[in-house]
Amino acid sequence: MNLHAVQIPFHPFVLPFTIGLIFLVFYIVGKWIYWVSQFSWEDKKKIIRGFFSLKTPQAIWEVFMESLLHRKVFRRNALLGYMHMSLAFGWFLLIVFGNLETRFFTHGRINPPYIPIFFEFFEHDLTSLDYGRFFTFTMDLLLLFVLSGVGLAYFKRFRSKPLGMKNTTKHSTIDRLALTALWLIFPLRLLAESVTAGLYDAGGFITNSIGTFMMTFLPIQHFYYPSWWAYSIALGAFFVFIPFTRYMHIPTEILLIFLRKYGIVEKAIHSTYTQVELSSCSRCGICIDACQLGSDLGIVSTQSTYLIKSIRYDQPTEKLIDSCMACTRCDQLCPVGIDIASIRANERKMIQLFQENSYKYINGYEYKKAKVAYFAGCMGHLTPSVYKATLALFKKAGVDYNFIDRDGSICCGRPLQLAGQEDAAKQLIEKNIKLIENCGATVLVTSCPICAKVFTDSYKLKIPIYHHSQYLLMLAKEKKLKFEKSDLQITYHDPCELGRGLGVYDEPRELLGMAGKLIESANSRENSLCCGGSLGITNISHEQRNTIASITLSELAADKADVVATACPLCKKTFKSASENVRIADISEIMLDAVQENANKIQSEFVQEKEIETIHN
Amino acid sequence: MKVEGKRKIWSDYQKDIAYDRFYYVRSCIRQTVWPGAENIYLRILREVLGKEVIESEHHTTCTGIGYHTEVVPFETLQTVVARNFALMQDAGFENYNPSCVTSFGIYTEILDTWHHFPEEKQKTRDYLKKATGREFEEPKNLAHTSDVIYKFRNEISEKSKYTLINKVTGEPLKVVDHIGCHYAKMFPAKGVGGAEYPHVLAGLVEAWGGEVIDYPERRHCCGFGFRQYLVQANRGYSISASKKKFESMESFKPDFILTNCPGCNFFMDRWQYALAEMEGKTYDENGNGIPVLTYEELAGLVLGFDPWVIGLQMHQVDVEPLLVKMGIDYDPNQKFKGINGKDLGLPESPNNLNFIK
Amino acid sequence: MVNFGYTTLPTHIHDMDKADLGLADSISFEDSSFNLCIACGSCTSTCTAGAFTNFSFRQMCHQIKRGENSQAIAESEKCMLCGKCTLACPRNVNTRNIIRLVRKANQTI
Amino acid sequence: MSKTVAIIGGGIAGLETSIQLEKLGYDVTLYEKDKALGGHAGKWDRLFPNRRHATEVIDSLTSRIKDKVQINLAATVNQIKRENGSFLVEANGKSQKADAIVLTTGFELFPANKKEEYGYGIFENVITSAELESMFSSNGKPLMTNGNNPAKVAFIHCVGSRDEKVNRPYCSKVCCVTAVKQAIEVKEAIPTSDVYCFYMDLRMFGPGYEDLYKEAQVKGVNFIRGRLSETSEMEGGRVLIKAEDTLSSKPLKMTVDMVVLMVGMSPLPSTEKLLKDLEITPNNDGFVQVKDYHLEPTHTEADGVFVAGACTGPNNITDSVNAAHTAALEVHKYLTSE
Repeated sequence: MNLHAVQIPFHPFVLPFTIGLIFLVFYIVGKWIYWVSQFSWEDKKKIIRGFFSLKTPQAIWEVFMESLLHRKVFRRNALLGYMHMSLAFGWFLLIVFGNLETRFFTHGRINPPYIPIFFEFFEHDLTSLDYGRFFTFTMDLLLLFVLSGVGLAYFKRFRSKPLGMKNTTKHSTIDRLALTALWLIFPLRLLAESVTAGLYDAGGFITNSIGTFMMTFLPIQHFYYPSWWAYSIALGAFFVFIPFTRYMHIPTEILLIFLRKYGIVEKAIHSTYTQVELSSCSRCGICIDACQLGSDLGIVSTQSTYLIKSIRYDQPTEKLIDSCMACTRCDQLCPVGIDIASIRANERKMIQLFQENSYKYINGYEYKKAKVAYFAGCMGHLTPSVYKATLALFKKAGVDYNFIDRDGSICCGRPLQLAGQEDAAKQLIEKNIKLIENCGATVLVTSCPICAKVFTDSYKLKIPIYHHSQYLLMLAKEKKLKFEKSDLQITYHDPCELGRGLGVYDEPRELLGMAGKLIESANSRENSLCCGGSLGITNISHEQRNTIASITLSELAADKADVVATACPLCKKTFKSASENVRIADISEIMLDAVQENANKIQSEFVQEKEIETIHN
Repeated sequence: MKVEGKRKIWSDYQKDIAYDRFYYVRSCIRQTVWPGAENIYLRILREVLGKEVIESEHHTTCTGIGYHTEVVPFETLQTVVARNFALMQDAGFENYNPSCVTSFGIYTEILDTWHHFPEEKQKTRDYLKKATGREFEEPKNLAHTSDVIYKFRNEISEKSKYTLINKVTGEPLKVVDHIGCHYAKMFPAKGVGGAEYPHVLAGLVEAWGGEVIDYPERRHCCGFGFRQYLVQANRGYSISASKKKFESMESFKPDFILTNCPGCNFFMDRWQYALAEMEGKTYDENGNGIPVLTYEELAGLVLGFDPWVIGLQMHQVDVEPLLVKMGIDYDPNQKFKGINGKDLGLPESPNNLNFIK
Repeated sequence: MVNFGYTTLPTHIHDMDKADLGLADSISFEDSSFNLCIACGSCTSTCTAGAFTNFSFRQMCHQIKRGENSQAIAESEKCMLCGKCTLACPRNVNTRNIIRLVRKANQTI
Repeated sequence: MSKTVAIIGGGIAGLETSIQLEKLGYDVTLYEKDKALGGHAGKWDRLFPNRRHATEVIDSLTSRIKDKVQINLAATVNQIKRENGSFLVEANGKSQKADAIVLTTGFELFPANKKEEYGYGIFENVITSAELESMFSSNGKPLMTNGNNPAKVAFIHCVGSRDEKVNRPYCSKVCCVTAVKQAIEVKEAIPTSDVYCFYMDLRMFGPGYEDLYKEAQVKGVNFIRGRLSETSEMEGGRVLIKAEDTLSSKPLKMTVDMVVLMVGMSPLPSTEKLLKDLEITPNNDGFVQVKDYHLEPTHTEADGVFVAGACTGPNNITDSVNAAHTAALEVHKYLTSE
């Protein structure tokens, strides 16, 4: 072949690839234009403003780090990260180098896309050219890199554990077909190039040696055209499959990264952004392992990836929507950064079960007047030891407080929100705002993270809102409370609503550090496990909740802590119901035991329990 | 249904019923509402069975309704009853035979009181003596008129002209019985067959070829209940009680209701009319209502007496459909003619209950 | 219809032959903990809504079991789904789920 | 040489078994972890249904024990080993041989603080039925922490019984009648007091129990059908309690001076260890599994190990005494058949 010829070479076998590529490019460009056009005016302005700012290069960097290198997956498991990286980044490099190589050998000519892809077909022997050995070596090395990833992917199908995954996603037929096409691409490329290299004694260190070796016992001249055809067909087929399969995530994720950088977020109902997110899910299955319903209860068909898939293609079932504890662990771990929690919450809003005026009966009720308002909440009334200890500490610190819902409160609305009952929740929120505003407080403290979450996110109160762990820490820092540190070994359990929900991780730890020695469990902070008592789910039984609680507790207490500290009445009740042997105490109870000058000692339940045990032994 | 179980109970509750020489005492309600029934009872005893039966024009009410509505004191009641006993003694009879179930209950109650509290009897003797100068003795035998019919049910059967068999289908007629509360509920031993499974009417139906239907609300009160009925505002309670019975028997499609208490007969009959007018509902399929018969009327029909002589035209629920089923020959034109053939005039026609002119 | 100055009384009886137990059956199929109630009343006494109204979860369940569905559904609306009752129940009845099932029944009616 | 039987636990069942085995001519070693014999009954003031003093029963039992019974007080049995067809019982570091074992370890009272919302250990005047008994023993009447007579007392049935939230799904059987007995006693000790029983079902299964219930009604004890859901402390240490009055279908709240929690019977944790040694699995409720509930109620799965009393599940004194007789006889049959 004359590389300097003006006429561009052609062979019919390139057609499947070329057609597939043209289809894909048109589809993606069309889809992107459609999506962007569908955004609200507000969001469009954000996109335009963001485009001409530093956010664009930042987004490009993120695309490189996440879409190509898969940094987040690496963090989860090195082998899994390598698998993703070798496939994505390796393929990317193959394309880049292929193009460079072609441009180099055609002296800068602009070639149709099939030329760099099938360059070895059109130019059999590069080794004789200048730098030919360098290019063939590099291309073979890159191919090996990709193939190692493909090999790992094969392996993962059979044994996923070494790659850090207990469960893998169950895929649909079309996904399996696309996967097969993808898995065939690189082995077929290897075959085609090796056959060519064997026949012409060309190619790099791998293709040449495989080709030469095959020649010794195979009539490889008959494989020549079929292998290139097969390679082209595999590529073309894969491209055509992309829009209809999970592999749509490859192009969409790039768009998603840009949109996210420009500040676009999930709305109160599904939006175009949701569409982009749905298509960005690669169904990698990391959310499946993150989910305790799967790991603890063996429910492995309702995780976020399945919900996303179901929303993308059809109507999700009630079971699919409802089966989630709303702990948001998967949210934290999603390598694509999809706002799964909001998508599920919006999905739950589709059925409003309560009427406009469901709670009109709440009328003329008042909370007590207070400067520092303490709010126990519904659950808090079932754990008197928590509010008693908290209030005892307030008293010691000289806080001018009042227990505003001592005679009972109305629900904060969060449980309804978690069940998707937004309209009903709004009614309660409005009523509660008035009740709280009427008590004239300057600070609102609650010991229930569920209440704290909704107070912070939805109440728009003009006064600061604290969880009692935060407020007690402030009192300690102001030297109003002094604690005596003992050698009590404490593990702290992050309640979902307080930790991932409100980002309060440090204050409870700092506070507990004043009372004893803090031991971190294997899953803490963002990765902390749910206690199982979640109000986000209704369709599991008490026994199932107990199972989750026992597993979470056993992990928490695995380091032989003396006590498991929690900061949520619901967590406390759930743990206590699940286990009789592990000591569970609210942070306030532990702090009360550690408080100095505790002359008028009000015994917390925690102390009681110890004493009772001594009597019984 | 375990019939042997019922027979066992029936055999436990067999009462002594006089054979002859009855001193008949009228019922306030029956003589007012169903005068033909009283008449036919006396005729059956005298003409068909050849019994000696007399009555006194001097006897009075037992004052049972007044007593049960707490208008008449117990002492007065006892004295009035004692006077009626004295009249029987004057006539030289010993077998007291009241036609009213309320009265039967009153007499039974008083005799039982005197048995347990002889001082009450003595007191009553004094009162009666003081008031009327009369002396009295307790009757030797106290039997309700339905008891008497029960006793002679087989004789009646032998002399009968008709049976309780549907002439068209050949099937036995389905009969629901209703026993007056005061017949045996207060003193089960004084009723034939006791209070739970009374046999006094069931025995007649069986003997004359019919089939007794054991419907769930069989023991339920007809709704008379004295105080509930007498005050208009309370009548809702009364009619609701009857309604409950009708609803309970409806699905069995009974051919007629058989009663032994004049009050019950009245309410079972009239409330069907009232319910039809108030709610548009009848408890048979054709809008006729379910005919309600007393035991004397039924005995009269079986023996071949003319329905209009028995006084069946006094019923609110027309009995003609039943007469057809039994194959009784009757003259529709005679329905509203008096004994002497004089036209009595047509009653007002109800809106919802079928009325056969 | 004629007015005689009195009326028949409404029946005050659970007629289980005529009762519509469809809702009860469907709830116990979806969540069998519905059947475990021992009528202790813990749920009602701890109920946040119960402090303001006559709402009684126990009674609501009982009404459904007797086929008084419309009353039960109307009652269920008062629930705030706060979940206190779930913690109080000695028989582990999945109370919040049952409320949701009852509310869903309301949607389909 | 006469044979030796080790009896673990010196409560009603342990004492009665000792007496019977001694009469049958055996040497008996009785282990009691407390400093006194009598078990829970020994700490009780008076017994249902006839309200005789518990000491009468305990004294009668202890007086019938003769010198062939070696009594070890404050002796916690740590281990039981099998050795050549007999047993080695180790208590307080000392091992003794036994040819047969009778487990009469009894129960523990349900730790009421596990039912946190009832406020035991948190609120001053929330006490258990056992604490009320000791108040009767020492003062002859209940007293609030401030020394006053309670004017209003609420008895809460089924605390740690029939409650899956605390893993005690079973009925403890004796608390109903105990509550009724104590309610009468409170009424008698403080005639002006108002006494309320919060129950779910009243299970009056024994002779004289229903009479006791009726007596309580006659004496003006109030019965409310509903289970306590939560408590709060009010001024002066009074306690606000909430329940549903299920018979009128309304929530009910009431401020009382004293709440008495009728704690149920729970399996004793230290028994579990012994069961492991003897390779006996506990039953679903955590008590000792007997070999045949109907026909061999004092046998266990393990050869030579017998059982009597409340370690097999909630029992009253009569049950325990009956079981003790049976167990003694079964031990005798076992030891003579060898």
